[in-house]
Amino acid sequence: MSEPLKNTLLFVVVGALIVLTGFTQSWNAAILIINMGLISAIMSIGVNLQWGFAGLFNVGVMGFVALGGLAVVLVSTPPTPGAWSGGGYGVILSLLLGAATVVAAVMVAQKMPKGRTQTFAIIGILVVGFFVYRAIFDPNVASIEAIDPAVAGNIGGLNLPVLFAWPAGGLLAAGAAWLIGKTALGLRSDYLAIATLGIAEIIIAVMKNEDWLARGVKNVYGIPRPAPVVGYEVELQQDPSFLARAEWFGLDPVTASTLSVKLGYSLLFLIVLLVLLWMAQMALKSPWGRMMRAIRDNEVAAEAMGKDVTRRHLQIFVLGSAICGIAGAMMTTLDGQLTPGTYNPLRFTFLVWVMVIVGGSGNNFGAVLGAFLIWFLWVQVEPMGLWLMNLITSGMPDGSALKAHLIESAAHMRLFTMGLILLIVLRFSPRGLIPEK
Amino acid sequence: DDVKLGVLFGFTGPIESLAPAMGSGAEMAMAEVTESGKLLDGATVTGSRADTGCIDNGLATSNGERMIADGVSGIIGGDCSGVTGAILQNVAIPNGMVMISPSATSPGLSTMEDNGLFFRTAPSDAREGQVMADILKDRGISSIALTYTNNDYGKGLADAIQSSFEAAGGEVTIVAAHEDGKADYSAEVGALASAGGDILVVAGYLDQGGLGIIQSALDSGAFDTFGLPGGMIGDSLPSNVGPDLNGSFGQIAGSGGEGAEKYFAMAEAAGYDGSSPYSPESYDAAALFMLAMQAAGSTAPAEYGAKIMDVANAPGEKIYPGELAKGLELLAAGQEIDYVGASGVELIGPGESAGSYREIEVTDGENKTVNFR
Amino acid sequence: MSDNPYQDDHGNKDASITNTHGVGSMTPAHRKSGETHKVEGGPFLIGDTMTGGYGKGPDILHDCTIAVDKGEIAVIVGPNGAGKSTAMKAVFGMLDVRAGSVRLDGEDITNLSPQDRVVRGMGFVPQTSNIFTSMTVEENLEMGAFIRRDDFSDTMEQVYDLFPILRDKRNQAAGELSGGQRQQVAVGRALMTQPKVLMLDEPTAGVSPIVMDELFDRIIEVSRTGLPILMVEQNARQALEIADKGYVLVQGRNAYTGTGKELLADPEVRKSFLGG
Amino acid sequence: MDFLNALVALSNFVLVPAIAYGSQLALGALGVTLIYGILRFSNFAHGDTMAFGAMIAVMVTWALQAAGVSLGPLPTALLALPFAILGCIVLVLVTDRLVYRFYREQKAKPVILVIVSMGVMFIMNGLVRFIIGPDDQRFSDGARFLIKARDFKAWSGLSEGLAIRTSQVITVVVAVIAVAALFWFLNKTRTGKSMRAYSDNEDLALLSGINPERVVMITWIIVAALATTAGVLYGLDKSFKPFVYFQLLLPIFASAIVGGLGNPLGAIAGGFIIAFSEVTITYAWKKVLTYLAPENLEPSGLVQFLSTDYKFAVSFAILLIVLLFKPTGLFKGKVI
Amino acid sequence: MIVVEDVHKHFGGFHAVDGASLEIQNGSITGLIGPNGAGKTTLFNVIAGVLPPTSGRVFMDGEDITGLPPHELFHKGLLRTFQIAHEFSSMSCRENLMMVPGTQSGESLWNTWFGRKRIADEERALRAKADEVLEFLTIEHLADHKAGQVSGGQKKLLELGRTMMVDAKIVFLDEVGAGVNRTLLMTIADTILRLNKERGYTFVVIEHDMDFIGKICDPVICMAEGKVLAEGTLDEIKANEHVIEAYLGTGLKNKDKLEAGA
Ligand SMILES: Nc1ncnc2c1ncn2[C@@H]1O[C@H](COP(=O)(O)OP(=O)(O)OP(=O)(O)O)[C@@H](O)[C@H]1O
Ligand SMILES: Nc1ncnc2c1ncn2[C@@H]1O[C@H](COP(=O)(O)OP(=O)(O)OP(=O)(O)O)[C@@H](O)[C@H]1O
Ligand SMILES: [Mg+2]
Ligand SMILES: [Mg+2]
Repeated sequence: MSEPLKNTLLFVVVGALIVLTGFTQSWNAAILIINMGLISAIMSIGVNLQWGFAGLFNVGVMGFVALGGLAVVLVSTPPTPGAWSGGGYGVILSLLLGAATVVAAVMVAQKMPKGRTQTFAIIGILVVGFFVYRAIFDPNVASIEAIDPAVAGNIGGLNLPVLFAWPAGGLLAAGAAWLIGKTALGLRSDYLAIATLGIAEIIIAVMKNEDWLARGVKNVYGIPRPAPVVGYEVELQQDPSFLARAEWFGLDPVTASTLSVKLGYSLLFLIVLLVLLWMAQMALKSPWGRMMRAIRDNEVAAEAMGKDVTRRHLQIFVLGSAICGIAGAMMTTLDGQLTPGTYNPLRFTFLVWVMVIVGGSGNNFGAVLGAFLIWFLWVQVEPMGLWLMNLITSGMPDGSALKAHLIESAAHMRLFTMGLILLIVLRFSPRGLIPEK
Repeated sequence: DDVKLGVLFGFTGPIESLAPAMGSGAEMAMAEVTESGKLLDGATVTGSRADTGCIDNGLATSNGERMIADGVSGIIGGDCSGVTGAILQNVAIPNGMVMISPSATSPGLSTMEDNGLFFRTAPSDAREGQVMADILKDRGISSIALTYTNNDYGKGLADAIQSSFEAAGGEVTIVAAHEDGKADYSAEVGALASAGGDILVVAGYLDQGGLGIIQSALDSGAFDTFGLPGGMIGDSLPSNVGPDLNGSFGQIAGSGGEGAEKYFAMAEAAGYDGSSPYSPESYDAAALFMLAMQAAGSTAPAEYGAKIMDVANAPGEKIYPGELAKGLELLAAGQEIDYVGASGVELIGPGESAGSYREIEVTDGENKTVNFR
Repeated sequence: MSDNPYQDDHGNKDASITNTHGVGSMTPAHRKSGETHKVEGGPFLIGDTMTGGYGKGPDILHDCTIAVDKGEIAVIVGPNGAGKSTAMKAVFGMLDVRAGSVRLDGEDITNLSPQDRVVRGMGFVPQTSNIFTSMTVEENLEMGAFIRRDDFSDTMEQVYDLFPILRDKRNQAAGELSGGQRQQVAVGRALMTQPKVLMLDEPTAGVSPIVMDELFDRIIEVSRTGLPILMVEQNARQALEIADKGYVLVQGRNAYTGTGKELLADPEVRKSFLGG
Repeated sequence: MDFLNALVALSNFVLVPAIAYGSQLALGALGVTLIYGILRFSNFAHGDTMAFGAMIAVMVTWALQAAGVSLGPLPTALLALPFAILGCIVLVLVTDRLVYRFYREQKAKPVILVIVSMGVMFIMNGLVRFIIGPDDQRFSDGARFLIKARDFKAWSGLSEGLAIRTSQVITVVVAVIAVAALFWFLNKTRTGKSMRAYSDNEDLALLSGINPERVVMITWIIVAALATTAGVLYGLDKSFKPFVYFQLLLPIFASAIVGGLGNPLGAIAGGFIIAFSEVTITYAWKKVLTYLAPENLEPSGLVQFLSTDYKFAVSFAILLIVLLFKPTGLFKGKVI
Repeated sequence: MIVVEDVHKHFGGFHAVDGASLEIQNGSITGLIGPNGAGKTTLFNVIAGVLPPTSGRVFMDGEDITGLPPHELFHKGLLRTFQIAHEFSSMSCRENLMMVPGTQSGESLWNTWFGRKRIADEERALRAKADEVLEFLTIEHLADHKAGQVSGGQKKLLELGRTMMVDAKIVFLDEVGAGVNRTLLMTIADTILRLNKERGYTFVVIEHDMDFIGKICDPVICMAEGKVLAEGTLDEIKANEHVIEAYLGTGLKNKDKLEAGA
């Protein structure tokens, strides 16, 4: 079978699985899988850019996705009345001071001659800076968090349309990635993986504990939707023109409204995916892509041939992370809420990795395919597992402990299956379902 | 005919250890009704389980959609407040589906625009904070150290306890979060001990970080007595910690011992731990659905949704666990009922439960109810 | 991207997840030893009309024969990529010999695993990374004697007598030694098994003339103890000068065979392989 | 007297817990570091291997308890430990046979093995929950304390208590024994040296007659033993809960890397550094300073550098600082 | 002209380069020899920007280039090849050459999306140039082969070819000879001479092979223990007692004995 035919066939199979869901379960369920699949595909493209094209092992995807979510709150929610005057500026000031302290310490480390004076200078700057920072930061934060803590207690956002939050999420993630990359990629031996693993946890810790920022673990509910493309079901169900159209399609108002909202999201997500896919493909097939391949093949030689390897690695790390940030912002928009407690590495880092590896690292289309397939399974393995367990246990007497245990454990089949699929693909098609050319 | 109810809990993820007993609770209520044959001309009720992952919005909404597709008439869930919000906004409201959460206690959910579709059998944190402050005052405690599990439940509850207690003139020496499922709590306990206080109030979960904190605090002699909010009340705590816990006290939602004790006995007979957190609330959530359906004479959410408040609150005859058949009969006869259930259900306003509280003290290694509030 | 999909690491260099230090590249043709049988006559060690290649890849050796007899030094020369190292690996059992055979001391050992060949008395010093850099000189020698269960302190003394500098540096990490000293450790390690035949792959690559001479001197001394030596050399002229037997390999085939002197005298060989 | 009180308070809340926690991390990090040094990849499934080993220990302990076997003041789990280690060895060897060996034969790049270990992590994650369920399980018995805080107060007359748990002592003792045995094994025995040789240079090890598969097998056996021991000790000290072991992975990795990946000594040092930094930097020094400071100068605040919410951040900040100044970790160079 | 001024490079307490000073004239082919561990490669790495020196300076045409990273030196016309060929193995030989020039507009991401016309023009020119170089090296038939799959010697030629894609001023060759067959080595020597004559490249060559050095190098610098031991024409060096003692030696001691024994 020729390459393109095989690849098309793979996409058709995954598409068919989703369509089957539509017929056997509901179209709402199917389109929801598509929507999350689209978001996952964007995340996979980001990770694929880093791993597939530059060999950067980012196990902190979760952190960048979460930052994207944070951006949504900071951009699209209304500002909390009184928060800015009541401490917002103070917080910003203290953060700037904190940053200045670090910059000063780094400058001293670079500029001053090495020796004991330098060490004392650095420690001195850091200690003084830390206490000044805390002295301004703490009271201001306390006053922001005191504003109506049950429903607010944060500085709120800019009240802009939520679509602006998507690029903003990318920027926020890119900024964080730049900082991480600057530190970790600059290390003599590369320690990116463990740095990202840790920093992702730190990002989540900050989002959970800094209530002034986005309410921390108290969550932000009711994030606006990207109107007018995506409306509100309840409003649609009362809109006569919509009802008329629904009738024309032969759908009942509830189904029609839920479908229309989901399709609205699908449309937006698809546009983003296509744009990013196009950009990734174009970059890849250009001299830029050739240079990246050269760096991947042999860093030392590429460096000697005038390519600034560290800068290029930083560039691609920032880009990939930004894409994850965009996906994170889109996901938070789809959820309609920011819940920092939901970010967990198994789901947001390792699962995305499974998507990339299963799909085919180094191939953007592979990453997209992997994302859809794995997301489909992530959602559907559980009912399949339950069905399987029911089948296995059908012969057992009711009330037997084993039967109860097996049925109860069906949910854990999901993790198991993901691992199994990863291993099987790695074993028999080590470059993924759609390998790099 | 068959009525399907969705059971949407986090069977995997951080509270995976609580979810099974919650699921069993809900399903026990369904089995009870099915056996009675009294619901709407002898309808059978079956539960359809699905996972929220507790913290996976994407999975939770997908599974929510699947349930709708399955044709459920109501959803018992979600469990963690985060996913509950996501399911509510993205699945329940758009589809006009009624949801009763047994465990999402975040005040944020109360203010959400829910079109009258969202209820919960667990009381919101604000109320519990007040109750706890009262108990602390009555016991003559003047200063507390406070630690909470770092999620919306813990945080909200800690805020409520702190503000109520300080309003009543008490001192909170430190408020420190702890993460559930972490490796080690020495650092937290060290900080709490250093700050000091008459007792340590642990707004956490009894088989999660909360247990770790108490164990570690007792071991190091940092605190002898603990304040135990609802998430910490359960048989496993005294049995796991041992006699050192004697003298600690707290409260848990629940009217009188009667309903709860009955429920625990029923659960024990059915072979699971009814005292596991939110298991009683789950039973009640399922029961409310079926009673409201009976009252409305319909399984359509739009119709029975309005009846939920009616069956849950006075006036009417009080209904306890195991008496669902009686409740159904009364409703069929057109009479009013006041469902009390295992957790002392009382719904106030949109999506909130008022609930009364049992004051608990640990004596001789057992949770003893010493008072009702 | 390599052709083996399992070796495609996308240029990953992340030291926090992968340790690339000392990764091996050799794959034994037989993990478990197969049959051996007696064969009459022939040289002490011979790779006879060997044909084979790496993994499932194409044949690299084509009817290639190399042999060495007791008390001899046999030298293999040839252009880069001719298959010299490959031939050595084939003799040592690191390569699937698809046709032909390997015989040692009157026994067909084609189906033996490399470990068992060590036990039968073959010592091999590979071309690169031929010492344990993080271990001391003495530990390196001990590892050479890994298969021996008897007391090997005598042999160690012999090695120290042969390479006196190593005795001084016995407790130093081998990685800290100079290039020439490292090669001595490498040869010493191979001698520790008390091999019946010693195989060296380019022992003098990249060493200075003075060290090269020193190494050749040592090799000659070792050979005087009666130990047959089979070696690959790029410094072909010097090597052929001390060789009893010479093989010129080209593209996996025997191009010329003769005594060292014959090959040195052959104008064709001189022109094509010895740089005039 | 105040000085003694300060000292006891510090020991009770910082030193003793940090030493115990540090030993647990060190044992975990040793396993990670051995795999890294010899099999050349970071094993993401290590946390779940620990969970698996501990799970078997829990089940055997239950069986022993049910049979009425006990060790007196010591926890029965110690008796179960050898069985658990055996079970865990079987698991890792089967995994190696079914999964990893294939990639070794293909001469796969180490990073492929890292990805493979992710798959194994998912599978073990599911497996453990499938078998024992996700719940918290208690299995410790015997005497809980060596010294109780109250007894100590009564004995010493100080106002601060010092508590030392049996499990803490056992943890430290077992860790010391395990580490000493491992060092002796690696540096003095023939097999141990062959493992170091393999780690140093696979090809040359092969040429010296060392059987690579045997080295790999022994490595897995040691790793399984270490992982089970760490898992059981951790479970005895706290409680057994599958989810927690996955969470332990991060501090374990941090420990191994701070010390210098691949270096056993580093793993131990790293474990203690991470444990101590987590506990001390987020410790509220108020109590200690109150004892030490003169009458009127007692601190008003908590004197806490960072709130405990960020203790994770502390271990990672330390990790990054160490890497910035010593890119290969504290004990660089010698691997294994 | 490269001037190395009193360069030291210490690894911990070990002084790998210990006060080396030397000059490399434009247009020359300078040989760098010395015993193993003399610090040749280390000095070379210091000049090429791979390692920062502990102290000392390096100048190129009067400009201080000490500690500049390799990619910046590349843009100044300082190129290097590697002892073990560092080809880009998954790319074709032509691509190996095409990737070299440093000021390609197609290497900016922005242009890959919005400057596609310009890239296409540049690529055409690059391709022509690469083919020309391949022809010069007599490996034009390998243009579309993956570089990872050509022979070792051809890889070395490809390395040399990369230096021809841009206007290199000075090229550093690290042990081109080690493990390279004699005949091929002489071909490489010829190519080096041609590049030196036809294009005016300056070469610095580390090598242990005296024939090779003799064929192309003038002058020759001998290093020992991190310092420059001697400097001059090859004949001068060969006659230098210190060099003989430290490096060249006096030939095999056992040779006659072997022959006598045989
Ligand atoms: N591990 C391997 N897998 C596949 N092919 C290989 C491997 N090692 C070498 N080859 C190929 O086998 C051929 C012969 O290589 P070999 O190393 O035997 O050459 P050689 O004569 O020793 O050359 P040199 O003088 O450069 O050492 C070459 O084409 C090489 O590319
Ligand atoms: N990164 C390093 N760390 C420690 N020591 C080093 C390092 N690099 C080189 N050395 C030491 O510095 C000395 C000089 O090494 P260098 O590679 O420069 O020698 P060389 O003259 O190129 O020798 P050869 O001819 O063998 O290549 C050697 O003793 C070497 O062990
Ligand atoms: Mg070779
Ligand atoms: Mg060198």
